[in-house]
Amino acid sequence: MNGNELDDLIAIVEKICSTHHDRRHGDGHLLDRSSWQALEESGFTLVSVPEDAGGPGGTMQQAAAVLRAAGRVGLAAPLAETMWLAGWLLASSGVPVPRGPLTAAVAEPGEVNIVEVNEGWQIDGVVRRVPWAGAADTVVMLVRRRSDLLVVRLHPSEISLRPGRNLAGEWREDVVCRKVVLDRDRVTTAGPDVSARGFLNRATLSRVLAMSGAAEEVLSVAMRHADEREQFGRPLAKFQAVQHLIAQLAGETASVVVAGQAATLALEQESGPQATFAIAAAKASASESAGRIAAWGHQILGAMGFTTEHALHRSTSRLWAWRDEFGNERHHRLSIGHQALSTDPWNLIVGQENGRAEADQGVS
Amino acid sequence: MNGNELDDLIAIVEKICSTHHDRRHGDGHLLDRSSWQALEESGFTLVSVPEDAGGPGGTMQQAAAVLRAAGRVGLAAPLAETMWLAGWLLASSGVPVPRGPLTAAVAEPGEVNIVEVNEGWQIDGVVRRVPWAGAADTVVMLVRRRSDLLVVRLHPSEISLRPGRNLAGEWREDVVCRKVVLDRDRVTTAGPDVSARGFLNRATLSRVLAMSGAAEEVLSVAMRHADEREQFGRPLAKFQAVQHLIAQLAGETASVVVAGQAATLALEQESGPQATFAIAAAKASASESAGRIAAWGHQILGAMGFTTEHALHRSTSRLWAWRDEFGNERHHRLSIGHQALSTDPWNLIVGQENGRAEADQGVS
Amino acid sequence: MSLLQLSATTLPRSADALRSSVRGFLAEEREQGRYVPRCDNWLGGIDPEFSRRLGERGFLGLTWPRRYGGQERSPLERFAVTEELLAAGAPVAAHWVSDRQVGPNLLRFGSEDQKRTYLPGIACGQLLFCIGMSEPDSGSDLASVRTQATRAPGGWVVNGSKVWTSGAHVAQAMVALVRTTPEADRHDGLSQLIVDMAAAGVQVNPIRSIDGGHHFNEVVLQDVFVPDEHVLGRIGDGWRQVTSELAYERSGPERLMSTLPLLLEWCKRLRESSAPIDTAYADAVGQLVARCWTLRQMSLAVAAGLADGAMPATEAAMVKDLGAQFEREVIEVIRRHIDLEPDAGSDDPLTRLLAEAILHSPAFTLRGGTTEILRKIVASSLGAR
Amino acid sequence: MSLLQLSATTLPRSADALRSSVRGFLAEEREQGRYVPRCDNWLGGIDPEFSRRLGERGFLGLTWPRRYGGQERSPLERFAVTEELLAAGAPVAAHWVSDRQVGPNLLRFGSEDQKRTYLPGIACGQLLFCIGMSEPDSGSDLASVRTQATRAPGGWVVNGSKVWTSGAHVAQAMVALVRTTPEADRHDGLSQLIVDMAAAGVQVNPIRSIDGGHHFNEVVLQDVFVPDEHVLGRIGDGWRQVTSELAYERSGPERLMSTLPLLLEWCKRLRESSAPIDTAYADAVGQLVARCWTLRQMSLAVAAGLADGAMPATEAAMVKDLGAQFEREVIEVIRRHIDLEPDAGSDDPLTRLLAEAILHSPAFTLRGGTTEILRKIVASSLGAR
Repeated sequence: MNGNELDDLIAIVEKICSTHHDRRHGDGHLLDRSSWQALEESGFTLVSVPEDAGGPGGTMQQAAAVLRAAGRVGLAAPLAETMWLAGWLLASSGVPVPRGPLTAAVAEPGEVNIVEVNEGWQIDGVVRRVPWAGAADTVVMLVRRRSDLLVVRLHPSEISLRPGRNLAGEWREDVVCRKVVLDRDRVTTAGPDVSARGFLNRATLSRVLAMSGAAEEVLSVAMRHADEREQFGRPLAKFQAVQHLIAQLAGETASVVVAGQAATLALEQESGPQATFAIAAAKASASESAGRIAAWGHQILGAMGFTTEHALHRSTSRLWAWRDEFGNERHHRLSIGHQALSTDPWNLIVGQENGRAEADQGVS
Repeated sequence: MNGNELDDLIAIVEKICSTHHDRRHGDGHLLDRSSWQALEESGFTLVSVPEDAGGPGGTMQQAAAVLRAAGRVGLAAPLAETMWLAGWLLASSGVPVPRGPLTAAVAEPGEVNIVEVNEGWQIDGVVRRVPWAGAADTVVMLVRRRSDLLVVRLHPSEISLRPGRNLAGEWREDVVCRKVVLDRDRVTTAGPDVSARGFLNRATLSRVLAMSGAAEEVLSVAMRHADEREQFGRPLAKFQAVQHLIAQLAGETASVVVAGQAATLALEQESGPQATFAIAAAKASASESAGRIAAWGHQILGAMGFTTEHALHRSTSRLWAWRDEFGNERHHRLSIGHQALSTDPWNLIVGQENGRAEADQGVS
Repeated sequence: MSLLQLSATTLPRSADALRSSVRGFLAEEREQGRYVPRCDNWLGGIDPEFSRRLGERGFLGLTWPRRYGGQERSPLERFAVTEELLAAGAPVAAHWVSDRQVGPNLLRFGSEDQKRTYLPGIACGQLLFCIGMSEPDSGSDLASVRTQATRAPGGWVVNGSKVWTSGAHVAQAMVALVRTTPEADRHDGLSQLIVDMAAAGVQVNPIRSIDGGHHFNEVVLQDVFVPDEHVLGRIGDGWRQVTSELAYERSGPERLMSTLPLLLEWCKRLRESSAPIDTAYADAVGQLVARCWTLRQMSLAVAAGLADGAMPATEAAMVKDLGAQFEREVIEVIRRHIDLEPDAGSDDPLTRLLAEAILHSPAFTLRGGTTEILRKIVASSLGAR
Repeated sequence: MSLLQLSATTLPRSADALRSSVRGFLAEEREQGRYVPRCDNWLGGIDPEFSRRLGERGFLGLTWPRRYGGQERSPLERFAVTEELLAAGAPVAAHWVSDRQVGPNLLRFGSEDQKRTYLPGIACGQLLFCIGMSEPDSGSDLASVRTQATRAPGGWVVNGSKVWTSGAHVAQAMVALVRTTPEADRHDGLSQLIVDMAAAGVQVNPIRSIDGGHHFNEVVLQDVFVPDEHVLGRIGDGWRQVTSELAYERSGPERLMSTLPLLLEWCKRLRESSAPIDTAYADAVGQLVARCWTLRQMSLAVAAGLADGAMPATEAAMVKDLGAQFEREVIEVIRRHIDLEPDAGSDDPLTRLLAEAILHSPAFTLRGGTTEILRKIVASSLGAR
């Protein structure tokens, strides 16, 4: 699928969401059920989940394009969590993926304890700030037990939630399991391709992709405003200072878009250290850009963008929230820095394993 | 002395330097002897050194104004080192201050070893990057010996120099003493007001003051250029982007000027931790501003400012050099940070000792 | 000659005592659970009861003549009180513009009657004003004001609407910039009127900010009658009055301290932690503290200039421009260093303060003169125009 | 529809082998002491011998047809070679514009004769071109070019002067933008001529940069005769030719890598240190490496677009704008973290590289389109004009 086809895909998802957007419930305060249903009916909630696991199939790049589109419209629903995290975890572990909104989380060591009991499994612990936990039909949890990695499915009745929201009003609750006993079939050994690192990589990348869409939306809102509004008798777009802001906004936006695409390509090629590096670099760079994009967008919009009535804050508040989720720029910089200083930073940047290729003797 | 009188003082020093500036030898590559002599004859090389020590007297604020003026013209001579460091060290320790350019340095613990020998003292060691060492008639060195602090006077014949320059071409040589034997009268116990910390505070502040002058010069060069040059048929100054650069340049410049003044006031009031904090804050802030000021100045000047023929680089290269001398911003930020986290940062900012004053019962 | 006219200064010793007083008051308020420190509280912290208690203790109208309820303190003493209130994140928004702008404006331009009528009420924290300047579509271009005052027997009839009027929903009166001579030049036709918010035809509609708070309002004026004695100064002087106060409005410590409560809370957290201080934290704290010190010195230098009778409008614009950048820098530096996701509903003060600060941050470079306006003023006064 | 047309891509496997080759060559050069890595060496590192050796090994004219001395490699393979030369701080300045701009321009616009005459010489590193665009007083306004070419029998007589012509003192020929139709519109009257630097009337005066180096020149042309066969393409096509190459000129990895040798040297220093890595250093390195990775992906995406026949001039302008900022960021971040005063004469590589980088830094946001020009291009292409 080339760039144009991906653009078409993005346009379709945008169209669905803008047609079905539930304005009453939107704005992040509750799940946007109408958009969700429309997307689900069109098969967009499980892109890249293979058909034998209940999905429509599709490439990672297609899934990435859908997540970018969801970021543009500020979809108030756990699309990344369903398609890209829970769907992937289940499908990779041989479990069919159910319909409906899902979420997923990895339990940090020590956070959640799981033991075998007579009836099946007993799970106990708290996982902090699980995205959309209160909106999910199933919470899929990746838990380590000795040397095993287990995929646990929890239903809303089995957990309690401690409230939490991100700056965009999206649900980020703590999931509390108090000695919950589950049937055997609710716990599966994770598939061979699944790891906590792999989960976090996907989660991190999902926020880069979402930010790339939100950034594009800020750019487009800002451009429209600059075009339509006048000040001192001239359209804003005529002011050199506004032109500079728009150009800078566009540059940073492009950097987030390309970072998301490039990290997706890297993950598509392999899920090892090169992908981990690329995703960390993309998130570090995108999180840094996100703050600038939000600030410049608001600067162009002026006081108007500062009200809940204007659409701008739906994108900027998501940028502010997502830049910190699954590691802010410092978090990823530290890991990149340690990686770069234990090997050759230039090889990391160009994606070259040391000694990957023999010198080409064919030159000249 | 109020602000206007200080401004007059600055104007006089600027006038002297521009009248006598030795263009052949200037530009930092060698000592500007003509300016030096003219300043010395007018009594400006020892401002704030008391009359009984051979100086003309004067307040710290007057000395600070002279250093700012020297920064404006980019005087290629050790004015701060003579007046504000060596002059102060000698005068405070009861030693008459000689005429001619001087320099001074504090030997870090372990760098320089001094022992009593039959004939007097033997001194051995290296002090790194002493400003203008090769141009000074005397190098005054502050050296710790057990619990004593000693002021040592070295003549050019007694030391050897390892070459070094800062980015402005100002001499920054390593001073090497190889078991130099000195007469008794060349070493004096430092006066009670002298400390290594106090010396470094003064040295650090001297660079803030010099930077404040250099920044003003960049601003004034940039304004003149924007006014005179045309592009796309309009004076540069008409472009909003250029106006923004000028305004930002002016703001950062003002911040350096005020920081230098405020730190001078703090040092005038006491030489303890409050002054240390104020000077560190001024240097941290000014060093940060210096890079912006240089960058914006060059941006306004365009390619022209990039040549040795244009005056701009005389100021910008000094900003680049001075921001790193006696601690760059990170050096001072770290000390401020540790200080702020061991006490109340807000009290530090407002210059309030904890519980300095009783509540005023007279209100209302 | 220096291009910039600023001289650093120090606060008088007498300010120390006043500072201690206000610290004592604030400690008492916090102990009694009367307020929780918040960021940007001079916009968001509307608490008329707090303002009243502050007035009772003599912390309002500090520099005004005693005969109008003031304390006849120096502007530099007031500086100390102001910065303490801001550092403490106290809810000072209800009286903020009354004390900062309206009072001084009444003193300079008001009639003796107006002074006697309004100033004592402001000084004791019981009378709250709001200021009606911006209008829909006017953006940064104040001279484009269209609210119309038409001559009527014994006064003026006002029609139009004002937006971004902070605190209009709690204020008893508004100083409104209106057009009194439609055919005149953009600047000459403007005047300031004191509008009774309880008057017939005044309607206040809330504008909700992206933090969910109600700070701003739209004020619709429909055939509102304003008697002649409520004209501030002379008809046609509105523009001069408005622009002359800008140096006061722009250089105050609130222009750099909106996010200081976040910084102080973070420092407290680090200080209370048992872990040794990471150099990265010391570096970050040092960066912010150093810059804050410098900008405060600039703000103080402008205050001293104003106290000496100068009108450092250019320098005030610089302080505001740099100050607003600093307010954002505080957020950006701190959020990078803490491993917390901002959440406005959190019980954890740091998490909550961070969320508040971020959601208020777009306003820092817009209110009281956008970045673009401020830079234009500075460049222009230096000759680039 | 997307506002921006960029798609990330990866280099073909074939680039790996080429990359290894150039690394081997560079290692050999360094081992033999033939060069010392420097910052901004694609401007400052003029070493015709090095260029010749590079040409001998087939690393120049990589994408050109074999019949003109090229290697018929893909532009993405060339990308790998280019970035390796830059990362290594190799002295590539002598041939830089010949290989990057002049060759491709000759291929697109040149006559068959011109191609056969010049391309093989460039590709083997023996023929060095310079480019004469800017003029005194023209600043960023290329269309204001005043160098005049007057018709003469069999050719043109050129009078005027060019400034900021890098490498003119070592070049054998110059592509000069000149005005061939004085009365025409600002753009239509321009043409590009190939000037023999040895021709009578050509005088090269050095312009010394603030780093003390001689990179730039003033080239004075006094009654210089240029035969008709040295007109590039058609008379009057100069503006179109010049602007069409901008995407090539602006998006290359050199637009973000001028200070990379400094970063790599610092990393080496930290890696070789026995002390454990301070978090502050890891943070700083991570910041720069992450940003470099992202901007390289952008540059690569533009290169891929160009290879596919698109003309992503807007995106190229963005890469250059962000790249120049990054080149400065490298300096600022590193200098804060090392306790060294930059000194261009130092024996210590890090101290010297830092000095070089700082002294070259003003040019980053001026050359190849100033920040102001680039932002205008971007905003304008998005509709803000």
